[in-house]
Amino acid sequence: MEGLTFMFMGFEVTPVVVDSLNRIFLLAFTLGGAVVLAYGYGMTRDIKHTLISAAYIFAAFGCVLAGDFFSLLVFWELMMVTSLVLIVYDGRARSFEAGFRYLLLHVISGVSLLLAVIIQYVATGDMQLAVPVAGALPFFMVAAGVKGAMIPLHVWVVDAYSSSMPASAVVMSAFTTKVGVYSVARILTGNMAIAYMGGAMAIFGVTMALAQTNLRRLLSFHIVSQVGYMMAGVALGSAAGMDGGTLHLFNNVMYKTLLFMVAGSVWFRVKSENAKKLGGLARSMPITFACGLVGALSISGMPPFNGFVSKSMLDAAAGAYPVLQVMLFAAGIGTVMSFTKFIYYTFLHEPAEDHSVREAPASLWVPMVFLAAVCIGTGVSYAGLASLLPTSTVVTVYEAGKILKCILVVVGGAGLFFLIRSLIDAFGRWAAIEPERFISTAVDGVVALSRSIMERGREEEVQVMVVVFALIGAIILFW
Amino acid sequence: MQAAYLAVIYLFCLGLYCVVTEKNLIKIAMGFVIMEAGVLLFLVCLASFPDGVPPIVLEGVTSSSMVDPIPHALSLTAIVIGAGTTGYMLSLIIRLYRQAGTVRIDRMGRTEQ
Amino acid sequence: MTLGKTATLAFLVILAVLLFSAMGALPETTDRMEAGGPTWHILRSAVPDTGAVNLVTAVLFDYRAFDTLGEATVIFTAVAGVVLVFAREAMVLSGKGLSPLAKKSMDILTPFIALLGFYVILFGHISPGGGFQGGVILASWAILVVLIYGIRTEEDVLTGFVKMFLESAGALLFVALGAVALIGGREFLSNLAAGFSPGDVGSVISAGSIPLLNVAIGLKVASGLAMMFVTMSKKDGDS
Amino acid sequence: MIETTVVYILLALLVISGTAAVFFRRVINSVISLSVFSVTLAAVFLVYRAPDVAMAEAVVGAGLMTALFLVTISRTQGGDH
Amino acid sequence: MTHLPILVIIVPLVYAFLVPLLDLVSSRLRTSAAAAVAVTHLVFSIALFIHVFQNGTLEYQLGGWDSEVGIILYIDGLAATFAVMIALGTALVAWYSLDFVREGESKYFLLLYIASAGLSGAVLTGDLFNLYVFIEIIALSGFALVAFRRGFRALMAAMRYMIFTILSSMLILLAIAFVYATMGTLNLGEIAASMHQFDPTVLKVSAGMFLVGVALKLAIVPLHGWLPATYGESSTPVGALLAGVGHKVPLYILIRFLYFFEAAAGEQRLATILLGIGAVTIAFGHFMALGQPDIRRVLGFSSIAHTGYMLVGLGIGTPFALVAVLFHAMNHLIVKLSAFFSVGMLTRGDRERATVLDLQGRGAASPFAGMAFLVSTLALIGIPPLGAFASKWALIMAAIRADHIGFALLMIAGTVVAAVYYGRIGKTLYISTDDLKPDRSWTAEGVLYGSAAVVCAVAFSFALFPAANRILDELMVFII
Repeated sequence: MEGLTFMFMGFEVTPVVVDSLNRIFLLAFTLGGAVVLAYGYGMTRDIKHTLISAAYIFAAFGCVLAGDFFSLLVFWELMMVTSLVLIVYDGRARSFEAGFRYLLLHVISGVSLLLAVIIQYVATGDMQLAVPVAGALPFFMVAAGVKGAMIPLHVWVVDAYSSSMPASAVVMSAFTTKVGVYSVARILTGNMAIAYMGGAMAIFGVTMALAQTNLRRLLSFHIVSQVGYMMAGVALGSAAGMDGGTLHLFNNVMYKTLLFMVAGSVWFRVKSENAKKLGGLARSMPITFACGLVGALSISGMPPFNGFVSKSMLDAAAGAYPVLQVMLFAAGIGTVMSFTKFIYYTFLHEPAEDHSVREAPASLWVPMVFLAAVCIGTGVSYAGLASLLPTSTVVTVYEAGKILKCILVVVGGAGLFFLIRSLIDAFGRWAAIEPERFISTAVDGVVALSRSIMERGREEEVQVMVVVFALIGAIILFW
Repeated sequence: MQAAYLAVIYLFCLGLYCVVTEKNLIKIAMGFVIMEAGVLLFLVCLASFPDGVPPIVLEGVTSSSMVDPIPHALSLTAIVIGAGTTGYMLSLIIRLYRQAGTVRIDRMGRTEQ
Repeated sequence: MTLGKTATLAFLVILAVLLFSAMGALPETTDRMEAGGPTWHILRSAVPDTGAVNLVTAVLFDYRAFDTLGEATVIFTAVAGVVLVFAREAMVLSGKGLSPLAKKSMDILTPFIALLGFYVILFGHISPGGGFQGGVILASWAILVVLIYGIRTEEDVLTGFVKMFLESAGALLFVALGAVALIGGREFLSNLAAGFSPGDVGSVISAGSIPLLNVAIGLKVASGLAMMFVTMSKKDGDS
Repeated sequence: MIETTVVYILLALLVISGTAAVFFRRVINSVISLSVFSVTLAAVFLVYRAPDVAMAEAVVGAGLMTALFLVTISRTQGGDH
Repeated sequence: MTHLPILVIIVPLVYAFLVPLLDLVSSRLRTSAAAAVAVTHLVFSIALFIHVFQNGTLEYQLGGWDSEVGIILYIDGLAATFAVMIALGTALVAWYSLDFVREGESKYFLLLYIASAGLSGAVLTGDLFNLYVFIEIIALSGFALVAFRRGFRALMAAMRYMIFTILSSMLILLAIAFVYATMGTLNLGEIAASMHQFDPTVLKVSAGMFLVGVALKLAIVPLHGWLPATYGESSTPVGALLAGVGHKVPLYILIRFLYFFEAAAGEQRLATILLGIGAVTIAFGHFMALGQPDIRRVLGFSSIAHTGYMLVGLGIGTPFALVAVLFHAMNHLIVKLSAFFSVGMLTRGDRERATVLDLQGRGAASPFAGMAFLVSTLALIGIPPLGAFASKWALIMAAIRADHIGFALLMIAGTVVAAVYYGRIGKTLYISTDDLKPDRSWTAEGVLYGSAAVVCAVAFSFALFPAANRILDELMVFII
């Protein structure tokens, strides 16, 4: 790959490369980045927060632009640090707990990427982004798995995005996991294991999302599910899959950011994220409601919104693998159901307590409306966008069959939701566990163990006696 | 192999034993002194040989009959260093006694908690 | 006999055996000395090299004078450490001391001790002894004064300030003598090569800078050790 | 061969006094036998043709060290507890 | 002929001798002189480094006596590198100490500079017994500095430190006696040249004693008993000096005497030994660091772990691994200094013990110190582009090149554990507590900002300075 190149630490580094694969990512990140920065500033009115967000987005760009493993690694870590700062920005104990777990998982990701890169470098002798050697493959998968929220490493997504302040969640929701997808598309493509993992993530995500009442937890689980779609696509490695996955990523950045913004705006006015406590906001916050509706329909793959296009492409790409196809289809239904829940509880059904709130301020709804417009626009005419895709194959998705199928899915899903609502609530009460707590518990256990050992070994006598033993030991060792 | 080497080994091990097993800091200091004495004896012994003469040039003394002066110099330096170290250690012991009321390191450990 | 002691004993026996076998394998002293190396050279040409008759002093203050500087530094550090450890305490000096008889005998003893100390220092290069031994003898004078007269008298005779000054002065004198060579473009601590006169071998004024270095070390060691002892033996209020 | 006998006697004395210094119950006794130890060591050095070392060991071990140990003991109420 | 080598040792020494006299004049003069001397020391060391780098290995014959009879200072690339590291470290510590020293504590600088002279001497000398003398100088000044704070716990720590260190000195002295009894010379070069003379028994015994003596000073598990208390209880600059600078001299001795141990154990066996104890040291250090309540103790245990990294590097034994070890030693020096300094700033000097809970919310209260601490911890974890990342990268690459994938994994795991305990500390530092107001009570912060800033800058520069590796490579050419 050609690009800006210079020598660093003994080998040549290519921090900037633009090619057919990452241009669509760049477009998505540019649009999404601009919008979330505006929204985040509008929400916090805190330039420092905006600057850190900018640094974080810069790091995300770096990861996507990186032309070799070393710069990928550097930006990977930089993104970890900046996003960590974003998570703990508000300094609440809850954010710090989440941030600590985030740090733990992402340090694992970072170091395994480090190890993988070094193995790759020692094996191949250069830093070019290439198919990993056998020794490096598992570490690459761990690294990409944490960033890409593969099960069971997805814990941090829900944890961090629901615990941190809404502005940070909005900023981060668009990038970290997408970088994971990018690394898969760039390095691990053509790996069926990851493809099926993607399908599993899609189903698992929506299932868990159905159970959530906290809006941001619901959306976070949907990140897992959506990333599953993309993983499935890009991991297939076929031209159609690559295109579908990347296009879905672009669309997802649009509508998922939009939905997070909706949740953020609701929180901004109502100061509550609990779906059960909200309700009836459609009247008081019409614009937010409209944007939420657009987002929900897009993510549900309702024509003519953009989600429909990419989902249809993915559906076509998965055609060769019926199991995967079924997985994605089922996930689609789940998506519809959970977003019916989202929209219904937030905006439509009778409020538990009445919220006499005004519409979100312009600084918040302008970005939302913009994104909503993008969702519709790229849905109606996607040809221009499709020409930017890696293999830029323009498939026609507006066929009667596909349209009908998707509409059926949406309507059916919505109906199904209202049919089995009580069942879902029961499931929600059952599935309200927070797995991330286990991480903290485990860490505390290890720390306690270490501390107890420290309390033991205090006696000088033992320590000095060790010297004599070591003396003999050393001489024996030499013998 | 000179007879004194046995004494060297004994003294070194004796001092080490004292340092390891004693709880009384003053005794530990003594253990160090004894260990060092062992090493000094070793140095002086490996300098000397039967019917050698002290390394001082007088008339009628051939250079080949004099014992090795270098280990003497080394042991002199070692003595000085040992004196300084032991003196400092003893002063530290006095200070510790002032605060803990004991010179036994195990009891001090308890005071520390 | 606790388990720890038994285990230590057992391991020490092993260590003793190992040391024994090692010492048994050492070469004969005479062989080592004949094999060349520093000893061989020193035994033959120390007197023309350094002008010192006492080869130990020659080694200590000329061939390996740098070690001696380090040794002086160690004493300096130890004294500083002791003073630091005992700093900031309410000092109540005990003035009593021993019986008049002891004091009388001490008065008689004093000049002899001083004489012995200075003799050992000054004749270090032509007879056994040297700056260090003489310094300790001088320090023992201070110790005796403390024991017999009590600290207050000792402090009157030789205040801590004087001792501290003498110590620093001795150390600096040593370094200065070493640095003289630098001016002549010779290496640090050079003796005859740096133009110190060898004098006539065997007399007091000979062996170039060695007697001076002896004096420096003597000053430093005497004042330093005296300071250490006095500081340690000061009684304080609470105990 | 009178000399070797002297050496053996001195070494024996050295070992005994050292052992005593370690195993005496009361620290004061240990200090006394330690000074004996130093004097003996100086004598041994003398026998081994090391007058300088012997002199240093005598003034330091028997003189200075003993004095410092005694001071320490007097400052720690016997140094036994 | 240049006098730089001896000047590097003598300049701080003379200052130390002068301190009592300077104090009579004025404490201000003493302090300013301290700064001047620190700078001079650093300049001389760098000049020496450049001289060696250009003209190759340098021998300085003290007293004009050649290596045959006298003591020589032997400065090759390794020694020059370590000399610069030591001068830099002590200069930063001295800078930090300028305001830390209060009235009537004139002895502090005396001891600090004696320590610095001893450290420089220990790496520059080419004579075995002279090395022992310098080790003793370092040890004694170390005891006095640890006891400097004069609290009971500090005195206890000093005593513990003392017992272990004197033991190691005794062992080293006996080993030296053995070497002289065999060789009849004390010159390192000649000893290295005529290793074959050694009777195997003598060699094994003396090498074993020497190794244990060095391992005690290097706090290799299980001989680490003195380290946590010493780092935890001594005052901040002293802890920084011991952890950052003092820690490097035994490492240097270990590297310098590798041939000695190789001759004793055989190359293969020695590699196994080093790798084994290195692995144990890494695991133990990181694991124990988890449970420490006191930040300085955490840093102490992390030093133990990093010693393990370096041991593994030495065990791998390829030239590249040796480069990596040197590089890691440099970064460790800088990073440890910055970590200790920032902890000192967070605890406002020495007024209180640095338990993690004492520091709750302190990071927000004194932002600069918090940032400095975070930067140094990130460096210790090994986040690019901080210096320690580069050296960790090099170490892991050395391990993988030598097919020691297991050790690479161990280092990686250690990194994760480090992230855990530093993460916990950072969490406590920044968790918002309402009662804590921004706090400027401690006057010295200006100086500390400066020193910590320098440290951070250097920490960065090590990674960002592309020539670092090249220089080290060229160094290795005449180190080996």
